[in-house]
Amino acid sequence: MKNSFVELKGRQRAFALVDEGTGRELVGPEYDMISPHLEPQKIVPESDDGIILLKGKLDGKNVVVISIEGKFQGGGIGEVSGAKIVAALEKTLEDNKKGIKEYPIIILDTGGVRLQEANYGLLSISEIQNVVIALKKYVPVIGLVPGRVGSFGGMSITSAILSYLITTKKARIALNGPEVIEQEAGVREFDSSDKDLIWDTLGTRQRVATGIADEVVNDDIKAIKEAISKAIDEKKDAHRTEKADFYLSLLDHIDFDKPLNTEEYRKLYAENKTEEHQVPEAVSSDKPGTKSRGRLWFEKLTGIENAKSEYPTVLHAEKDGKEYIAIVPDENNKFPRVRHGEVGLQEGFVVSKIVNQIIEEDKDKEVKRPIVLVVDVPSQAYGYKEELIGIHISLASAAAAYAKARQAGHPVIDFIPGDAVSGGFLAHGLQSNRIIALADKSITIQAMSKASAARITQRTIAELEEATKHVPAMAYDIFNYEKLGALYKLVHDVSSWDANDDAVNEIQKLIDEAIESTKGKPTDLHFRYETPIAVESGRKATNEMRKMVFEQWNK
Amino acid sequence: MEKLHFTYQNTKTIEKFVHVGVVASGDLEVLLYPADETTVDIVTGSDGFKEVWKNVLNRFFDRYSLKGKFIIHDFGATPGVVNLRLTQAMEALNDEE
Amino acid sequence: MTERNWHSHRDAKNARLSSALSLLDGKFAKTKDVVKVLETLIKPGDKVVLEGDNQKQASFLSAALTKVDPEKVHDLHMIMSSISRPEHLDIFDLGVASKMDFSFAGPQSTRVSQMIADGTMKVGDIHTYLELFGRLFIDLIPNVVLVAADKVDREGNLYTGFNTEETPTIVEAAAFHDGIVIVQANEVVDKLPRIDIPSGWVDVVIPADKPYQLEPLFTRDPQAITELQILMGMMAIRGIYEKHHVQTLNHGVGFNTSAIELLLPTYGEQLGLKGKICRNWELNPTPTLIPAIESGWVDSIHSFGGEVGMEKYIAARPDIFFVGKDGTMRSNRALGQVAGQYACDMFVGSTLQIDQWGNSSTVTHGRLSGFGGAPNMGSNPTGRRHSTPAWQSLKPDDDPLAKGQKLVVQMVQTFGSNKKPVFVDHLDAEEVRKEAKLANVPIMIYSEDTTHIVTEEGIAYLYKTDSMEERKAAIEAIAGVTPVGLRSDPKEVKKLREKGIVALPEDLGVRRQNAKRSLLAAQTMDDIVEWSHGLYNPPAKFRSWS
Amino acid sequence: MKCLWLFPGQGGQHSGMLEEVDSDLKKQVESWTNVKLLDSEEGYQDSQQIQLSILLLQVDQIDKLKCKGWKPDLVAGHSLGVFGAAYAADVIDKEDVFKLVSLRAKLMQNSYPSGYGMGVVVGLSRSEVADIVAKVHSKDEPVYLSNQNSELQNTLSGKISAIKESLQLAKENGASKVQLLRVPNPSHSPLMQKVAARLEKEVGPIALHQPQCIYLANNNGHPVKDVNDISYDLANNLIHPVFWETMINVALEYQPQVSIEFAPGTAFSKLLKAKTDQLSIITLQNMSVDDADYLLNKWKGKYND
Repeated sequence: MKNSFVELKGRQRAFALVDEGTGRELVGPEYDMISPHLEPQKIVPESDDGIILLKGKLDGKNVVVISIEGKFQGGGIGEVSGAKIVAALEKTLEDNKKGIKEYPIIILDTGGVRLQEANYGLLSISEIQNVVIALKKYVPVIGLVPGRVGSFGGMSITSAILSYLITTKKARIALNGPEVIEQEAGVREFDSSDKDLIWDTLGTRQRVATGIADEVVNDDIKAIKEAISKAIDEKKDAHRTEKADFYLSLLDHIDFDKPLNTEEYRKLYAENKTEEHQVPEAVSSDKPGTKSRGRLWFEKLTGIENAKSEYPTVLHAEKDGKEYIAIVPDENNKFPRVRHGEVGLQEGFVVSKIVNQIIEEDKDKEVKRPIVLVVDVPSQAYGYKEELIGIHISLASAAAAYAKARQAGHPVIDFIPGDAVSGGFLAHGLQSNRIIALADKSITIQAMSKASAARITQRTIAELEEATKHVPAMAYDIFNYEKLGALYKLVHDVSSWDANDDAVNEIQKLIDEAIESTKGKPTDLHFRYETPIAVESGRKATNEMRKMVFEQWNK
Repeated sequence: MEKLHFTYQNTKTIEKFVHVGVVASGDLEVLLYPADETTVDIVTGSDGFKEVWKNVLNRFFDRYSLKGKFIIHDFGATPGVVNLRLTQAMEALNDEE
Repeated sequence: MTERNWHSHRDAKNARLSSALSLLDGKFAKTKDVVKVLETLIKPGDKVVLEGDNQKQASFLSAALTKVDPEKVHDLHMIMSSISRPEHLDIFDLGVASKMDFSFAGPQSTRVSQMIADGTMKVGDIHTYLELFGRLFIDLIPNVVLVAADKVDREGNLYTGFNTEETPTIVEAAAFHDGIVIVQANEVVDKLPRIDIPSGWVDVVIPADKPYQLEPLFTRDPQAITELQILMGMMAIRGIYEKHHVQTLNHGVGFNTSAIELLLPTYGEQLGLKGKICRNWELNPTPTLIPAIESGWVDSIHSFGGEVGMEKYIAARPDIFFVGKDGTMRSNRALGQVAGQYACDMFVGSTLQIDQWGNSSTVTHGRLSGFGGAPNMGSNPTGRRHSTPAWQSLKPDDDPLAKGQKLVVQMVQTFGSNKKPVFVDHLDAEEVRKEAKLANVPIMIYSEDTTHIVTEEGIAYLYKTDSMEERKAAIEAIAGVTPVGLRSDPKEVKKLREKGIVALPEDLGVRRQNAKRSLLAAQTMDDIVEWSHGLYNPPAKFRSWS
Repeated sequence: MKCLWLFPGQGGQHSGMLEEVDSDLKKQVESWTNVKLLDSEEGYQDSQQIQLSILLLQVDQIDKLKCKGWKPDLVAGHSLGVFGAAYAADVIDKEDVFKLVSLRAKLMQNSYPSGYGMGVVVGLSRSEVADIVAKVHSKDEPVYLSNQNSELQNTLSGKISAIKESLQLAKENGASKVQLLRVPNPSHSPLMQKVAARLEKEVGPIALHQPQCIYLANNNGHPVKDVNDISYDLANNLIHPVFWETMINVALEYQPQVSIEFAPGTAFSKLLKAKTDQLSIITLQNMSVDDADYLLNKWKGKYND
């Protein structure tokens, strides 16, 4: 008889993966390290904040198991839970650097960002992704999506970054859940009541056939352990975020105005031939592109008028030894879901091409070229085909490229004159070592639109707005965002739509200062934990959790 | 959400920390620490059930007079599920490590 | 003095059939003529049985009955084991029918309540299945019966196959007392797989426009089984099945019993109970029993009715089920009810309310549902004289003439899904009797018949109690924090535990921490399909998406 | 495909909700009733604005759906929602229904200038609440058990002081939530007798038609098919509780496959979801009529065998 893994709760799952008697839980429930952000919103917390951290052995190998409890708040990642994961992965990295082999295993049963701690969730997830990328140089980072919740949202972007993804057929994997797509793009885009359609599209059979997951195993503890152990032994790596040319070639052959079903897509995927794609710099033109804050500032900062690019939504150019990259709207784009500046399939892959090329070009240079991200992304693209093809891989490719660049020594600097929302921000912005933002009321910075967040968390918009008053991470504005402590600088005398010469000069200066500030500093994302605001309040719970994990790491 | 606090005069000393349950819909977690006084601190997602909680705890402690500090995070469990988790915690006290 | 006409019924029947001759080709009428046929053959005031149980419905005929002219056909006295479809009541709105005798009205219980209250429907009695079937041969002998068959041959022989259920009983009551038998058939064929009802009993056959409605009523998705149900199942297996050596039994429908079925191959196996308990069943073919069957627990199963999706599996397991030479099961509700009441040592069921004395009912305010077969299965047949260990084990040892007793087990959680107490001082049924002016309080299972109650707190062995006071105390001890349970005195509980009248999990050696979903032999419908070697084919609404 | 149409009453109105409404229809309504519909927060402080705007929104959606060939098999309206329901069942003509509701709103507004209203009790059964009301109610302190919104959610109507006392008692007796509602009338209680009598007079001369589908009546939860029963409900539902729970239970016994909840609001869809998984549910608050049409066409194949 089979011994179900899926039926187990998060803690039992973690213990089930390690050899009998070898598991040791770190920062367990007895420490009652609850999220400080839930009770103010009248939500019941959990003593482990939904993350179970275990050190133990699997077939004699040292493993670190991170198990997300899908039953608590849908497995959403908040500040405390995120910090727990990051701290554990950082210690694992440290040990591996020291030559102590330790293999991280992440059990993903998660809706992604915990919407009740929205901006903390985004920060945490970007930090998880950063460490995963660093770790992959030493050991494979194995992901397991057993199912019930499955893997959604920002953690699906993470799943694409992991070395190898094992699933059961009880799981689904996607960036945006069908309900959110229905809310954002209408029921004709994705009917969230159509379970057949959902499972046919997001279920793991389709996912494994189209490169989104690597292996479907039976829902049986033994089978799952064997699969993980084998993946570690064989150092499996799907290199999922290194397939930009493959996907760009695929996208060349798909007509986004026509329907595409799962079967047709499987065939396209199987027959796709990878062609090399080039992404030349943006050039001046006589026709203005679709207006946006991002485009405005990109053009001002690079001096390119009416910037035009082969990929109309992605602009990049080198100016004064700095590489500027922006994702911009294009009202006539052939991908309907990115026409307002959303980060879609093509955008992520194109950005990853640009960034990886810079890394490659500067490979042997002592001083690495700074990369400046002009951030104005209203969200990721919400669409059926986006999910079918796997938009999270695209976003992951961009995020991974930025993280690699930073880890290689490139200063990666955000300049935020526009929106910074959700998966769009994770792909294009959150892997930077310094964030500069304008103190402008027009800026939205969040994990999900109010309408969707209300629908998913089953609250009214009024209740949601009430919550933002108590919890800064729930808010949608840059002023509350500053309270989280992640900003390098909030610029008060420049407004988003007014890029006059003085303003541009000031921003240029700040960017240079920010670049300067990274010199001789670690290439990780710790800056965010160490600003005065972060230490005082913004990341207090993060820092506490980090301390506890570090203390308990070697008992 | 509502926070409730109860104290009891219980007799049976406990030796170790135990934890059962999960804060899932219709479920709860119970944290039980050794302590000299018996206190029960509850955070519950369902308002208006103070009387029911009191009844559940009275009945439980009538049968198992455990002395310790209880912390309960409840996500709308029925009295039956609450009693299940409490009695599971009681059982876990007797488990070998 | 003129001699009495001793065959007036036969004459009347012949007269009716003659007047319908123009509509008939032999026994066969055309689909489109169904309304005319009914208008011709049914007379005002007739007693009419309309086949409708909780699974299979003569839906073509019931729809046709709503279209007859109430000028021609009115004031019918309907006799139905189950009021399931809206048109079963629409005929009362239309004036076609005015009186009803029935057993079960779950799917239409609100409207039934309304119609009784406003006088649209007069109720004869709310019966148990066996009472209703029995009365078809005593004082509710039908003038016309409307039934459903899968297939009919050119002679008018019927094949009812898997879902034979109560068709033979209904037909027999009419066919041998000059009632008219009208059959809707899914299909007319040259040769039947087997004959379930001979053509000689049949008067009129009408091919239906579409197959009769069939509901997978007894299927429970294991995905929805909770830890509390598993705990209760573990207690029942230890504290009742094992303790009383129960070999022959009937399970009511529900998640509690599904949990037990799925615990047999795991928990039951651990206890070494295979072959010792649960061997012979009267039961609808519930998919959740498949793992136990496949693991060798079950010797035989006789069924009241079929269950959608189980056809192929049953055909492949003729050693276990009652299967014709043609390979399909034959069910029979009347014989099943007899077997369930008389031949089984135990009935396990559930309910919505139990009162302080131990009476239980599923009738609540505004919903007059009736009980179907539960009161048959859930009562002690006092004429029984089995020598089985289970029956004997309930025999009091202080009376030389004492006899055994049937185990009637109620399994409930102390609070319902609406967070309202299941244990109450007074059943809603008491009020409902007044509102609906019923002769009897609609109690499903009487206290005196109830031998055990299982809740998440423990088991009350009611059969061991000496007095009503003790019985009440035993119920209070396991009634949780319901108003009834709150009266429980801890000292009294201790005494009852010592006397073995109340058992908590620890008294039974049941570890609550083991009550986990992973203990179920199947956790999803997919798992059941796998256990069945792909022979079970779950209906669409039970598809597990994966 | 059997379809249940649900029409909410007051409560869900919000500024901007009439944006998608056919502008000609809106103009027509304004000229029929002599009320300029503001569709703003300030506007929705006024009972007539609320009632007319909700009805307009519903009638507009009904017209659009019918234009696409959809019609109901069952209609159920809650309080004000009965008018949308009656219109959807082809019982009352457009002009008549707006004029009637306009008058109804005005009468209600003037009936109890202050001191009267409604409250809600969650977590107690109807009979438990009835016991509490019986304890508090008196001639000087009238309070009545009014709407039955769901098994464990019932409202009270009457004098505010008596409602408050009842709510307090309910809380002490285990209600999980009690709340005074922002309703300025003791609706759905005998205290509305005067308004109902006047409405009865007004409904009299209106030419009403036999319903084209089953209509679930507020005043007793019965399924009715006769125009006289509906006429009674339209005029008199204010003096009876709305037996919503019963209406829905009855509606479900007719075994519909699809439900459509008209705007504004989503509460009834949520209640239905909690009750049954055998229903495909459309909530027009969350989607356009075109989207609903897309879903209905998609489901038609599934349900018409």
